[in-house]
Amino acid sequence: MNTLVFIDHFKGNALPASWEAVGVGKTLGNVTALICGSGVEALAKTAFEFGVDEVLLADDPALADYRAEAFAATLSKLAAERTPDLLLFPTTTRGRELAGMAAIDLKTGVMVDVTALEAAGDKITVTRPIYAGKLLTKETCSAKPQIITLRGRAFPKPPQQAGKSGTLTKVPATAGDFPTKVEGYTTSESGVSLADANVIVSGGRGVSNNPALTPPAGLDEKAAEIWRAQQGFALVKGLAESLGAAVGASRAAVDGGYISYAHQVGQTGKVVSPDVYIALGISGAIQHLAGMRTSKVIVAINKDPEAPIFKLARYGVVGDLFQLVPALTAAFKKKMGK
Amino acid sequence: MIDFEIPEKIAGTRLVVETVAVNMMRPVSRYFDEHEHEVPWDYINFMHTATKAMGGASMAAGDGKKEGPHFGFQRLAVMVEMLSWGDAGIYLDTPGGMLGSAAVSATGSPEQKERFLKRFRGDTPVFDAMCMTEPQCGSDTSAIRTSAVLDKAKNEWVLNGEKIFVTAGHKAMLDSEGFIVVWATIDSAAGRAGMRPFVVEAKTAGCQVTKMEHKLGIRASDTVSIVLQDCRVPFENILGSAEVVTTDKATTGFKGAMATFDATRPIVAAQAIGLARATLEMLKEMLAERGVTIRYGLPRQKLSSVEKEVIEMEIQLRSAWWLVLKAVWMMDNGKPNSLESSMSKVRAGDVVNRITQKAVEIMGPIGYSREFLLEKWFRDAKISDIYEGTGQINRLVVARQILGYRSSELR
Amino acid sequence: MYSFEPTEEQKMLIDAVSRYATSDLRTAAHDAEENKELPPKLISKGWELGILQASIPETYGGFGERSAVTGALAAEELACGDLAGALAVGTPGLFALPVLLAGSEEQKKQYLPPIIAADWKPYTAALIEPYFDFDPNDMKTTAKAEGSDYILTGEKTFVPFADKAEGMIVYARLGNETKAFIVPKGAAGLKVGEEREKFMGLNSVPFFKVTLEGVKIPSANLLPGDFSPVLAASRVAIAAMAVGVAKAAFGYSRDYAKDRDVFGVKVGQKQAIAFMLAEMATEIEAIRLLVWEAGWAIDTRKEDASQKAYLAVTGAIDLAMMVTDRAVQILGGHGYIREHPVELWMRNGRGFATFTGLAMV
Amino acid sequence: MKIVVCIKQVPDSTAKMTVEGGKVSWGDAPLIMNPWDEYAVEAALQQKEALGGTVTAISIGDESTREALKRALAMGADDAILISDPALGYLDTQATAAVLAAAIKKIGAVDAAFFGRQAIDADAGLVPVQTARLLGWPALTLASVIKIEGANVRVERGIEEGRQIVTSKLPVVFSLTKDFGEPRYPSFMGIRKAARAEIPSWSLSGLGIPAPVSVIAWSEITNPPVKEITCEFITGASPEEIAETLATKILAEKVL
Repeated sequence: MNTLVFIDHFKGNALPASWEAVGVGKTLGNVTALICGSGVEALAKTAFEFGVDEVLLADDPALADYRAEAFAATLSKLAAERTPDLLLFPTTTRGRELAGMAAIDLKTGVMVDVTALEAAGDKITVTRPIYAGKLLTKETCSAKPQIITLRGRAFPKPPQQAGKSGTLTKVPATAGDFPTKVEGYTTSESGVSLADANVIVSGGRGVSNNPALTPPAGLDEKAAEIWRAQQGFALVKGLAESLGAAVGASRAAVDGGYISYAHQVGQTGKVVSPDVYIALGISGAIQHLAGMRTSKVIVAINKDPEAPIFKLARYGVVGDLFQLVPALTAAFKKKMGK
Repeated sequence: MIDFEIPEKIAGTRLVVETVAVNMMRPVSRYFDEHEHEVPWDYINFMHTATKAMGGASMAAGDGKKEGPHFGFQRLAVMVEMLSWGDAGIYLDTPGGMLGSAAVSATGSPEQKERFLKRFRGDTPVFDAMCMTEPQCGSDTSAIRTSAVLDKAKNEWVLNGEKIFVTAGHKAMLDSEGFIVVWATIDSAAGRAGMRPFVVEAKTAGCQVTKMEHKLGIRASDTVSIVLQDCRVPFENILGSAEVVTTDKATTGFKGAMATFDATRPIVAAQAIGLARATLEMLKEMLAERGVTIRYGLPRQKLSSVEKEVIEMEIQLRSAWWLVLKAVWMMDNGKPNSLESSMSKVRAGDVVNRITQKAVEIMGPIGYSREFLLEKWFRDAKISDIYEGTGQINRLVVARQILGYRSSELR
Repeated sequence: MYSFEPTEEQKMLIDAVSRYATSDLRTAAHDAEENKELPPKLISKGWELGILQASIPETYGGFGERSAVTGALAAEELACGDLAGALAVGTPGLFALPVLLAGSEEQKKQYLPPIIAADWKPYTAALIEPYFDFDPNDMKTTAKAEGSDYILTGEKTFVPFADKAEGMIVYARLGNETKAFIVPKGAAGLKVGEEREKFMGLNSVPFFKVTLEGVKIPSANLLPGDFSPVLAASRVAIAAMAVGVAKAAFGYSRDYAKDRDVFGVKVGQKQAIAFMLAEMATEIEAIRLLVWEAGWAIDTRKEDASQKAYLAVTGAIDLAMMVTDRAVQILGGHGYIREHPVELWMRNGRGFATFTGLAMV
Repeated sequence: MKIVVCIKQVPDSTAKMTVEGGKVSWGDAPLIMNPWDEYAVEAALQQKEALGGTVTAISIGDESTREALKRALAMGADDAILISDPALGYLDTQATAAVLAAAIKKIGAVDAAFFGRQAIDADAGLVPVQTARLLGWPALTLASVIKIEGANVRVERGIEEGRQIVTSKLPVVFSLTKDFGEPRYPSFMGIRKAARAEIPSWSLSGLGIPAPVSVIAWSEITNPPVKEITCEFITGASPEEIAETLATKILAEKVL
């Protein structure tokens, strides 16, 4: 089977799910990768190291910023010429919409956000969650080429082999005549928003009392408590950053003045339902649980083994979060290749 | 649209029934209370003629209409309320379909409904009864031991067991060509899934009325024990499917019993309401005769203790009555009503007891005297919190529903 | 013909109000009570639902007809979110509804459109008097005719937003009748207490004492109509709110009982608790019907509507107290701390006793 | 501004979903307007309020779908159109987009079409871009801020790395995220209006298109394996060892 994989990147940094897609493509046969951008030839080298056989490099100033229409035009034209059996995308913002547009251009369909797949000959059956994961469906596509977007981390990332190379083919961009222009980028002040976050790392009152810390001299009791809490929340934020996660907090932490209300999870804060919810130093008052109990995987670190949060948690650690959180941050950084 | 107006058709019926209550029930109330086990045939014969004349045969059979709004259970509740206002004991002697028919209506096939219910349209009054309680089990109906075994050769069910506290059982089986509906298990290993209702007609061999109870109240109504000894009924007398499906979900048999309760509990609650209304009205009349009128609209601080009591009773009574009507209205409109049905029973049982007790208390020696009916109503009232599921059982049913618990989770 | 089902339109309306009540009012209630202020934006958002506006006919700038049943449905949902928020959102109605129900055609045309057209504005009413035996039909505040004017004298309490009121309805005894008078902002002799009144609950709504020291108003400011329909309407609305508070407390304590472990099972699996909850649910359902009946009696102009409203409000006040008390009991120690809302609901629920006869709409 | 907002009716987000006999069931949970679409309606109404014009809500479905359209009307949409045809059963995203694009063309002179980011039933999130592609319009997806001046559009849209600021020209397709801001509640007036509104129904022949062909088939729907929520306590000799084990387990859940 011939597979064309779209390598999603931001300013030359590929999203890891792109390589996972390459890995899936390799299990099915030959992999051609499409890299669109400007000054991104270095990515081609990485692609070869992950096992890509041929890279189609559309390197053009018109593709410097991602614009769906320009990327889709280039992609659809190449797909039409090369007739791959399968187009693979990571399920990212860009990957999802390009897949959708390519399907229209190529008169086929998209199997989106797939978590498992099996191939029989050149016919692929995928499994994907629907109704927010309450159900699973198997899906097939009766048209060609088959287009699939793969959920990040649902498939293993292939090993990277330094120095491995392949065929590099430069292709022209087909930017088309679309009025859309990218003016710039901002990062929101509070990082990832709670509402849309797939992963949330939350801190509770427990993060404020690290006995190992000595506050600077001259602080009164309340200021010292907040200083301690801020040190604690720095750990929470560190872990959140390593996971691309949003930062949440319990009501106790918000009321304590450790962090702003915008971060409060719970009945009187935001009700969230992320894929992963990591509760640090949160005992699990009913109001808090009401705001996050539908999270798919709940992880709790708390020093009290009787804390109610453990009743909802898939994984729990009873211990000192001030030691565990830095270690966990390091472990994720290592494993997620950041 | 939310509407509390009594439908015209029901209002007409109510008027007729009120006449009966005033003229044929109240005057003989005391007599039949003091002559337990005598049968008020005058009332019975009149009611039979009257219901026939009005075109209705079985009270519980619904209105039989295919289209348009249904009123059957609403009309029944209104009638029962009014009859019970007349006399709660004599009301229980009303001929025509009662609880047994309700079971047939709720769970029987069209053929069964025709076969068993047509007798109520005949020339003489006919009674039915429901046999649920057994000596070792009351409200825990899933513990029923009476068995039904299919004799395949003869295609007959063979029933064995003892039923107690059968209301109107004597009249159904001995005084008329009626029937009883007997709850029995066809597979004791299957628990609730094996429970089925069977129709046993009067004069069936092996079915014997063995005892008439002496009671605290509702003495005009007979309460009997019935023994089934190798009592054979045709295969077609089973209500619902003869298949036992023992999956967790498909406890059809037991659900049949519960569906019957959904229909009958509000009716029993209506009986309680009628009695409570009678009491409250009489109390207010007696107070008025002694110069005490209730000053509605005043702040509580300005009310007398008796006024407060009466206003409280009135609130209890009216709100309970609407619960009853809502439950039967849901029944008529095909809405699942087991929550409302049990709620209405809980509430009405509480209310009638509170009101009758308070009325006797407020009226002092007059309340306690057998010269007046308040003391009788106080005794009659108690049954409302007992039969068709005690207050506790109905609280359990309500609690399970509001908490989303199965019976195994909330015992 | 009996029916216990709201219309499709009413159902949509219940849904809209309930969403506002649970996601806005409920979430803001705790902090509002502690900070003694409801965020003005929150009140505006509730006002924009148009509950009052929909009670006023188009002739007077509204877009509907008054229905006491619809009003009761909305009031129950609002109060289920937060009683204080419900009262705040409804405060302009304290002025508008008496005008609608007892005002002359001229008064309706003059006063209603500006209230309806504008954003939420503090139009209010002064009814309750600071005496234990306060009786709306036998007031101590009096009105005396003097030429073409009336002179109002007396003391009022529990007047919401009186400090900033754009206009105020004052109820007073004229002869042997209770009558409503429109008292304009800044009328001479109208004294609003300098400090807010302090109550056990409902602290997020600013209530004031109001003293009328011979307030002179033109006779055109007397609402000519009877007080009794106004009283009946307000009683139904209060009763519906009491049901709403009870519903909130029941729902919260039921969820708690299902969540809290005790002796290896959930609290709710204990009959002692389960029966309490069953009785709470039953009582709520029953009294709700009584309230609907009273609303229906008003809408269909039944003669005994006043008496029905009286019975409904009396029953509902007891209901609110019984259910909130039990909710606190079911939560045990957690019920007593202010992190859970049930203690607030119990404090607010007791407030209804003060409202007996109060024209809160 | 002539604005179209495309909405879908879905089972309530709190519904317990089960599969019985291969069919999806949501018990007696109500059908509601797709929650994401409420943001689309809100955004559409805000543009109308700022610039004038009309908002038309459209939806594909059976008669029950009128409820979702009524909600849009109650929120403030000017009119609503139901697209209903016996030939429109299960539709994949391409087929859905084809019908919506045809409807938008038939409405005519539309300046912008608003969508929620995805529907909470199929969770595909493809229909907005695919409709845009069929119309030949730019797709400005996952918008959190929208500013329109004349024919010029400026949006901030969410991407993995933060927000991208993009300009374009009408007509365009927008899809909205929660960051746009809370959708309004229907007002009493809106509800009254909605209750009385006549919602026309358009069939495929009315749209002048043949029945669209779906190429994606759902061959087997299943309940996900039941997860026991018993907490697995991770222990180890050192914080690092615990962290290593924990990270491995979390990643093995394949949800990150």
